Amino acid sequence: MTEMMLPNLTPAYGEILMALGAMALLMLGVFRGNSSTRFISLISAALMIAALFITVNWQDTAVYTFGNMFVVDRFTSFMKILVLVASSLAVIMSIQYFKDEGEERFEYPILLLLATVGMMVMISANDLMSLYMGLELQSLSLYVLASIRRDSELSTEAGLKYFVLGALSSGILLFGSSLIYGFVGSTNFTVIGDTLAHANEHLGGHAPNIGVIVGMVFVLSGLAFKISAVPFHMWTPDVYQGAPTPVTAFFAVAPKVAALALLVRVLYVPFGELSHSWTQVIVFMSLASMVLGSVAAVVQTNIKRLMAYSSIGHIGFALVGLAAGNQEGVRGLMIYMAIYLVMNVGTFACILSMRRNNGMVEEISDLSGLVQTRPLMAVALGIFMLSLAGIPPMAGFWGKWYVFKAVIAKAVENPMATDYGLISLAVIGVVASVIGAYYYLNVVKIMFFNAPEEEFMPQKSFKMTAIMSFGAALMVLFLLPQVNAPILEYARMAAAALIS
Amino acid sequence: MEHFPILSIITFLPLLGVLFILLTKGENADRNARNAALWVTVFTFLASLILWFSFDKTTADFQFVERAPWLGDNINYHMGVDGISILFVMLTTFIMPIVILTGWDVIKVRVKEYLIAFLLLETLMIGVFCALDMVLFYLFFEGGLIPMFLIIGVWGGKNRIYAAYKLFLYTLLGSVLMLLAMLYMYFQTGTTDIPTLMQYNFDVNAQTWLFLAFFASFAVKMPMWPVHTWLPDAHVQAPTAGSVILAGILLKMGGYGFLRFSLPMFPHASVELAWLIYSLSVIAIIYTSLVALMQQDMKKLIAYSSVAHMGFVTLGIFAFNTQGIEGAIMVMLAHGFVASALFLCVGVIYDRLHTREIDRYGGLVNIMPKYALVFMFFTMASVGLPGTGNFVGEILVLIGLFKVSIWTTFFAAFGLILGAAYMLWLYRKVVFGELVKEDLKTMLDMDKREILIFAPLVLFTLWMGIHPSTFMDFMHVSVENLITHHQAAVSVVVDTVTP
Amino acid sequence: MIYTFCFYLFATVTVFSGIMVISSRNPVHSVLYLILAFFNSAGLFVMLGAEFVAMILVIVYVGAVAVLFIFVVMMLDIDYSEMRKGFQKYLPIGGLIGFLLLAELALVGMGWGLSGGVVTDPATAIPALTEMSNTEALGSLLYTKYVFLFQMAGLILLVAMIGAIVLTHRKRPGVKKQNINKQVMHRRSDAYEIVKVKPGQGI
Amino acid sequence: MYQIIVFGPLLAAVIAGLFGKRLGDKGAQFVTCGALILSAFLSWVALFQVAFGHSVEHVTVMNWVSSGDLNFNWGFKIDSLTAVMLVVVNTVSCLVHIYSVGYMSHDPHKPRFMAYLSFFTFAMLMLVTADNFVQMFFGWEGVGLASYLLIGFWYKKPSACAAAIKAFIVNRVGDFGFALGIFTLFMVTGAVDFETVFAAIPQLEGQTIHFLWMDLDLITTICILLFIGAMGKSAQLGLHTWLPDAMEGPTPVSALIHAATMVTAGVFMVARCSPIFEYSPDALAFVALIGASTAIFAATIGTTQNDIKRVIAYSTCSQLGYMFFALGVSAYGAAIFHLFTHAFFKALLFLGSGSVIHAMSDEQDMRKMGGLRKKIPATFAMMTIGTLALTGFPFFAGYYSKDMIIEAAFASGSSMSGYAFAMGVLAALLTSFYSWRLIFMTFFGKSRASKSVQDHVHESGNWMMVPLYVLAAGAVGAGFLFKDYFVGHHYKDFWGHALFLKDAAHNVMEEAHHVPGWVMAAPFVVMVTGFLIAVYAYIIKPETPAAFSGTFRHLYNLFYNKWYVDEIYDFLFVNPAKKLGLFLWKKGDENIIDRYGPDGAAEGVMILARKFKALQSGYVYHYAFAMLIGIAAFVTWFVGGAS
Amino acid sequence: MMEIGLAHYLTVAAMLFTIGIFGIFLNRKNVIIILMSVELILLSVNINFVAFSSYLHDMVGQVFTMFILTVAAGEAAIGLAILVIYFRNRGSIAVEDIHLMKG
Repeated sequence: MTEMMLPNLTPAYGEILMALGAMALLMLGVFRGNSSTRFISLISAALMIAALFITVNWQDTAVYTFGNMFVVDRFTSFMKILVLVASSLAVIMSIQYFKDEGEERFEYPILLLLATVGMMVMISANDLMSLYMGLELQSLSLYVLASIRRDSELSTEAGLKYFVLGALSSGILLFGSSLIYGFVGSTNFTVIGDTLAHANEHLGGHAPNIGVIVGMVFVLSGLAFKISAVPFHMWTPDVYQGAPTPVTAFFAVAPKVAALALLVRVLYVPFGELSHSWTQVIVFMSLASMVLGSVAAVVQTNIKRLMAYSSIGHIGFALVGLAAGNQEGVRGLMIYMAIYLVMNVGTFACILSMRRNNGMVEEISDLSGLVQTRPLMAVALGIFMLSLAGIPPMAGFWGKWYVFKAVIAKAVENPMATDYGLISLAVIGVVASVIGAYYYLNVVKIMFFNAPEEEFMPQKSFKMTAIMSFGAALMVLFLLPQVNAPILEYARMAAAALIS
Repeated sequence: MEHFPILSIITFLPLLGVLFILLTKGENADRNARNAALWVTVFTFLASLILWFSFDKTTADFQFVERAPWLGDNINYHMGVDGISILFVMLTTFIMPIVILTGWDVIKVRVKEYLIAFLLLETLMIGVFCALDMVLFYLFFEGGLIPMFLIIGVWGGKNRIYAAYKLFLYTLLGSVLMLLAMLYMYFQTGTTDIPTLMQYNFDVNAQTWLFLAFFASFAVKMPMWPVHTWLPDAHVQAPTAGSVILAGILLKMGGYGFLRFSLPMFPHASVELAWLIYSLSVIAIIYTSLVALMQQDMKKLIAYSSVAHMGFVTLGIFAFNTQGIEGAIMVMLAHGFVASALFLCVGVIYDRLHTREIDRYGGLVNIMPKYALVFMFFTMASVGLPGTGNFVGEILVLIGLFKVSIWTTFFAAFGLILGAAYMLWLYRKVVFGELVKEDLKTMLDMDKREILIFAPLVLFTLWMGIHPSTFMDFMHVSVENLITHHQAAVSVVVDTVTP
Repeated sequence: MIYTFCFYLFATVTVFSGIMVISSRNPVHSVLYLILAFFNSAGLFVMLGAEFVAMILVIVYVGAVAVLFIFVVMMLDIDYSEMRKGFQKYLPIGGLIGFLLLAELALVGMGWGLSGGVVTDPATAIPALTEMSNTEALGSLLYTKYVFLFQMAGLILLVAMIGAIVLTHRKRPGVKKQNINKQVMHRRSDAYEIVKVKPGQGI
Repeated sequence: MYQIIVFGPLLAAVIAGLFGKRLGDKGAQFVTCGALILSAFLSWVALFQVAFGHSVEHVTVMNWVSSGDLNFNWGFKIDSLTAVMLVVVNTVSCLVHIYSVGYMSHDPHKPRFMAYLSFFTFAMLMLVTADNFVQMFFGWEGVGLASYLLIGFWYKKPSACAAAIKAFIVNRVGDFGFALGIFTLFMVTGAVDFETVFAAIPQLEGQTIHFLWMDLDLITTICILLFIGAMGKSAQLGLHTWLPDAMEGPTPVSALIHAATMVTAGVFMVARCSPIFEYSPDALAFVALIGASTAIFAATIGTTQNDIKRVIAYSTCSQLGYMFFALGVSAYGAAIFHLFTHAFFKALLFLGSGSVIHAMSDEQDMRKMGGLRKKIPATFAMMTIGTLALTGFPFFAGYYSKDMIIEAAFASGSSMSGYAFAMGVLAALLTSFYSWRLIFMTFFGKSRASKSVQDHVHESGNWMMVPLYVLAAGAVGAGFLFKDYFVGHHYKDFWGHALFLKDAAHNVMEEAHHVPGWVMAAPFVVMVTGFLIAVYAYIIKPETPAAFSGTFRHLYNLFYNKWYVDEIYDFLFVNPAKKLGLFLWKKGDENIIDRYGPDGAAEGVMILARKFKALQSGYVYHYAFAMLIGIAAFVTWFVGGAS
Repeated sequence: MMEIGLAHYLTVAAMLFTIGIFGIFLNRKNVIIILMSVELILLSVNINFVAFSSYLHDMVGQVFTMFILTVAAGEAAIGLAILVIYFRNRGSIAVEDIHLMKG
């Protein structure tokens, strides 16, 4: 072993910073106890922001390191920015909540930080092994976070369900990885991709080995669990409802973005050659998610559960972009997730403000007449709901616009052979969005049309109000080229980085 | 943007009003908000008069064009008006002050929000008619649903929630299909620019699907039979001002859409599927007229009559000739005035007695002669009496249509008889007769504000009926151009398909 | 021949233990079967030439994880008599789907071959035993090429640790604990107070 | 000048209508009457300028609509036909205005009434002066509106409101045909102004149009469509039902609108369209058929009615039938002539009956009258003059015009001439009978009114009587004075090109002068017969009618109930429309469209949502199972697909 | 079938995998069994990896197995921790009782 050189660490500075920071903060927390939670939280958020800047500055072409297991390119940068923004906001949003609940735990921000490291590794993974390790770092943290209110029956039940099913999904993913490894002979994405391409080229019309496809399906299913796509979605409502609200807020965005990024990379880099096969799976998942997410939410009364179904539906829409199987689709997916992030964080900021004297409330009916008691919050939440519903001119519409644009483009690429599968996907998708609009509107209806109920306690944290207002403003102002251009442009470059 | 961005100013001026209203505080907040809203809408109208007077009627090109990069990928902020859309812009800016006045002292709760909703709606409605980019159009088109949803839901009647949902989801369902079609077109042509797309020849098979997708949206918006059922509910539940906007302007978006998209962009499909439009329109006219005949609720009756009138609009548009299309535009404009006025008429007595049930009224002429006169005028206008704008529109539509399909005209004209029947029946039940009901005896005749609201409507209805050229001169060139283009496109397609 | 025999022995016992893990009435038995399964799998690993992994399996799994399971099973005072009802309810349909999956996976396994799309000259080939033992080979890779993953594993274990503590560790109010710091820092002045008492007045 | 004639009444109407309160009753009456007197005067001037001066005036006021190749103006075409109509309309209208001052003296809404009347006059003038079909349609509908307003003038009476609506709607049915006729004309000629259209017609002869699953002769179709409009307006058989009901309006209205002017619009229109009708013998035959049938049909009903105004209304209906079959046999001049004379004597009869009603404290039932001869002699005299004119007593106006029609019918070679002639003579018999019946029941015998009413019977004031005198003069002299111009030797000079004859050599009017003697005598004979029957039945043996109606109960009921046309219409159209409306609303909209459309979809979504909710059971093993199913399905899909 | 090939190992792994999954969804009473089933699944994966590693002559499979084992240990720890607190709250670890949240 002569070449005992240190691998190139530059691409992973963000992760390293956060990991080291987490450990330092952990020590601080151990010595200072739970009273330092606020401080640790803020530092965690600061670390994330710092990591974000490190990530943002990475504008070069793809760089591989750690034996090609870790990749950094524009795509990872984009997704990492999303994850970091979501995570840091989740940390910030949690401060007041745990304080009010009297359950401040300094481990909370640290776990969140570590989970975020896991996500960043996931995003950068270029090997089945780094994929798995990142995923598990994230998942294990999330299991703990879900049940962090250990005296709450709901929280522990959520943690348990999440754990059991999460472990099963990891098992499935691993089984798939093993098949891929066995049938291709490598775990590295680039190598797998090259090998399959090579095989395709040389074997002519031969179908790729069924083992690879089955392996891929398993991996895909494992990842589908993380993004809660139907039929691997069933944990979502229960966990969202049971987990403490800030945790749910975190769950709703960052892990989804990370897992989706991973899914995209897995599908395009190693299995780009098999796109014909995985498109079918993705189309099914996308369809089922959109329909289920839209329909099942109609009868929900708990707003966190509602958001769970909503997230299922949204993942369905995001997958539409993936189903398109082209660069445009990936771009749409990224734009979708960026907008989804703001909508969800904003919505949860509102949900976290739903507090009365006897604690948090989370029934939709508690919002009754909100516009008269807390107009600002009502308007903000209204905007988020409309945006989630995808009603123009809110930003949520643009997310849908870009994914559907991609799928339509793909469906009609060749005018002779219009892909009716994709067109029906688009049609069912928009119909599902109409159904979905019903329950988002229901929230608006309750806030605006119904008679007011007991007022919520005023939101003490200025940060929350700021997140709420800023998010809402962003949803509307996405229209302006000054706001949307950077996102659109960056997403384009990011997608181009992944798919040439 | 090499010149003064007048269209953007008109479009977004109402938002300034929103800002003012948000800033009003204190005891007189409501009053100040009302004044702010009124003045802003009046200013918007005055600003739109600049369009009116500096419009060049001799060209079919889009005028006052503004263009700025927006979303990249060839999607631009592109505004402009031609001889067709300018009329709708004017209609909108004209109706808005009236709408604001309508709710002047009727709306007592949440006044500021109420006004904000209407001002937002105005921006979106003007935007629809000015937009020259599909995406921009869609944005305004759909965005209008939000304030309308709130207007019905917050200030509406008993069953307002149902109505608001029905309006919203129904329309949304229609337009998402249109959205897909737009995406298809965007992909096919690489642009969403409406003037460019109007020149593009889409594949014949694709046209059919695209047409149907757009049709889904516009048919719901019109509304055409059998997707009309949201309209009566929405009208009945909406506050008077909401009904006025709905009948006056929102319904026109469907017709405008047909003119702006369906005809020029899918000429072949529109010809192929004209039979569908004809059948649905004719059914709409007869069916809804018959239904209107049996209504017990004034607003519902007028709502059904709107459906019937919109049937004439679609018939006219799909006659594909000058008379038909110009007539359709005239019907839309006239209906904008007349249906608005009729809803206002209902509103006048609703404000006094808080019921819209026809049977609760009777003999109003005894105590409200001014009201009776105004109501009579608009009843007659709605019936399509010559001398009113409706007549000009309807006769043109029918004349145009007659050239194309005698049968359709036959049935459509039949609707005129039924139209007379239900409107006169309504008028008789409400206004004529002995004044026997106790609670009616104390009702006051229209006050100054109400007269002020009605006067311009009466004036314009007559103006349109007697000297329609004022309005029609704007559209001639554009409509002619539309038809020429349409015919050329159809013949091209036929040429390529036949061999 | 002996290889075949060993394989079938280990394989059969592993699968049997697996079945027993999920079907035993008593969780303690399940754990024990799990341990049996681990042992036999370790046997299979050895047969495949992966001694180190086999060893780890026995040491880490049997020694740590399985024992942890036993601890927990014992700790949670569970009423076993209530267990194991309704197992059969979903068996038919579940079994059908399960066996379908199994059959398919087996079918897939049959299709393996060193041809076509398979990388035939691996980047990290197993060195010949003469050259380097399995353990050595693993070690030489683990801290060089896979140091990144190794660090990640460390983080994961850290999370596991934090998680376990966060969730289960709690301060019991009644329990007295030794606080060394406090003891060391203890000063006389903390315990004593010199009070000058004026005569005749008392305290 | 023509602007003043036409727009004067409009201005008056607007002033009286909008500012009636401020002007006061007197002011409104002054303004409207003044305007009408001026118009009437100018109309006579116009008649002399145009008809006797042999000129045709074209006035374009302004462009109305121009859309593509469709272009029409607000404009006047004043030829002899128009001039005659102007005179009729304005004269009668002017007299009615004046009459109304007296008649409506007790009504609280005088300004409104006067405004309506003036507005009506304006609309009627627009109709007759139109130089294109659309403007004619404007007037056409305008008079419909005015008629509606005036019939419903006493809005408190439910029957008046119902009658008003009925009038409007039945007229709309006619307008429907008229409008379709205009559309067809535009389609085939590309224009709607009279000049162009008429010029284009000869080229269209023999062309067909596909309509009603048939290839129909183009011109015949156009004519029949136009004629449907005329039927509506002129209350011809089938669309006549509104006219008797229209008597709910104040009597001056009946006189003006429902006797003298509006109802004759149809006749005017057909005459105006003679250049079209002439090219379709079938259409003319149809016109004649309907006209003749109406004449006899209305007359039969007239014999049994007891309401004094209704009798006259049916009489009007019947007389309009005469006019139409005159048109139908190409005797346009005769038709217009009868229109002209009829305007005088029928207005006279109506106003006279108004005077009677006025005298009888608003009683209209003849069975409660009687013996008024002595109490209101002037009215009696006027009514008698009117009756003589109506029945065609020699040298009265009706004699010239009606006999002319009957003779023309006989003389024409039309396929309908025999029928028309027979019906005309028969109707003349009935006319004579019911007219005299009216006179006898009202003015002769013993009074059957209550005591209080009898005490109040009085002659009307001068505001009412003077118009009667003027009209009576017309009823006596109009026929004699104008017969040469309208139907006689000066026919061609007088009409110029206003009335068109395809075969100019074959002039029916010319030939009508040369019919056999018995034909000439027939109307007179039947008139006398009718008179004698009436004398016998109502003076000599007053119990005869009761006995007669007893014997011929069914026939009597048929006539008395107006041949049950209203009931048939109710059964055929009105009730089904209502039922269908209700059905479409409740079943169509609510039970089908909404139920399976939006509500159904919503319900479906809800059901599905509940299913999904049930699937989300909360049990981990269900969740795991779902994942297993998913995986197994995907794997099966690919493994199955591969093998 | 005398020669033991890769397919044999894969079949054993597949059987274990299936058993593991069965354990998760057929089990009604005891969450611990589920955790053990997860371990079975991971074991099956490990068998796969090692078998492939051996037949591919590639170390990566074994390295992967190492990491899986490590992670599995951590996973088990956390799983059991959650189980313990759950039991503290509810006094039961019967799978059927875990349905406070549903719908």
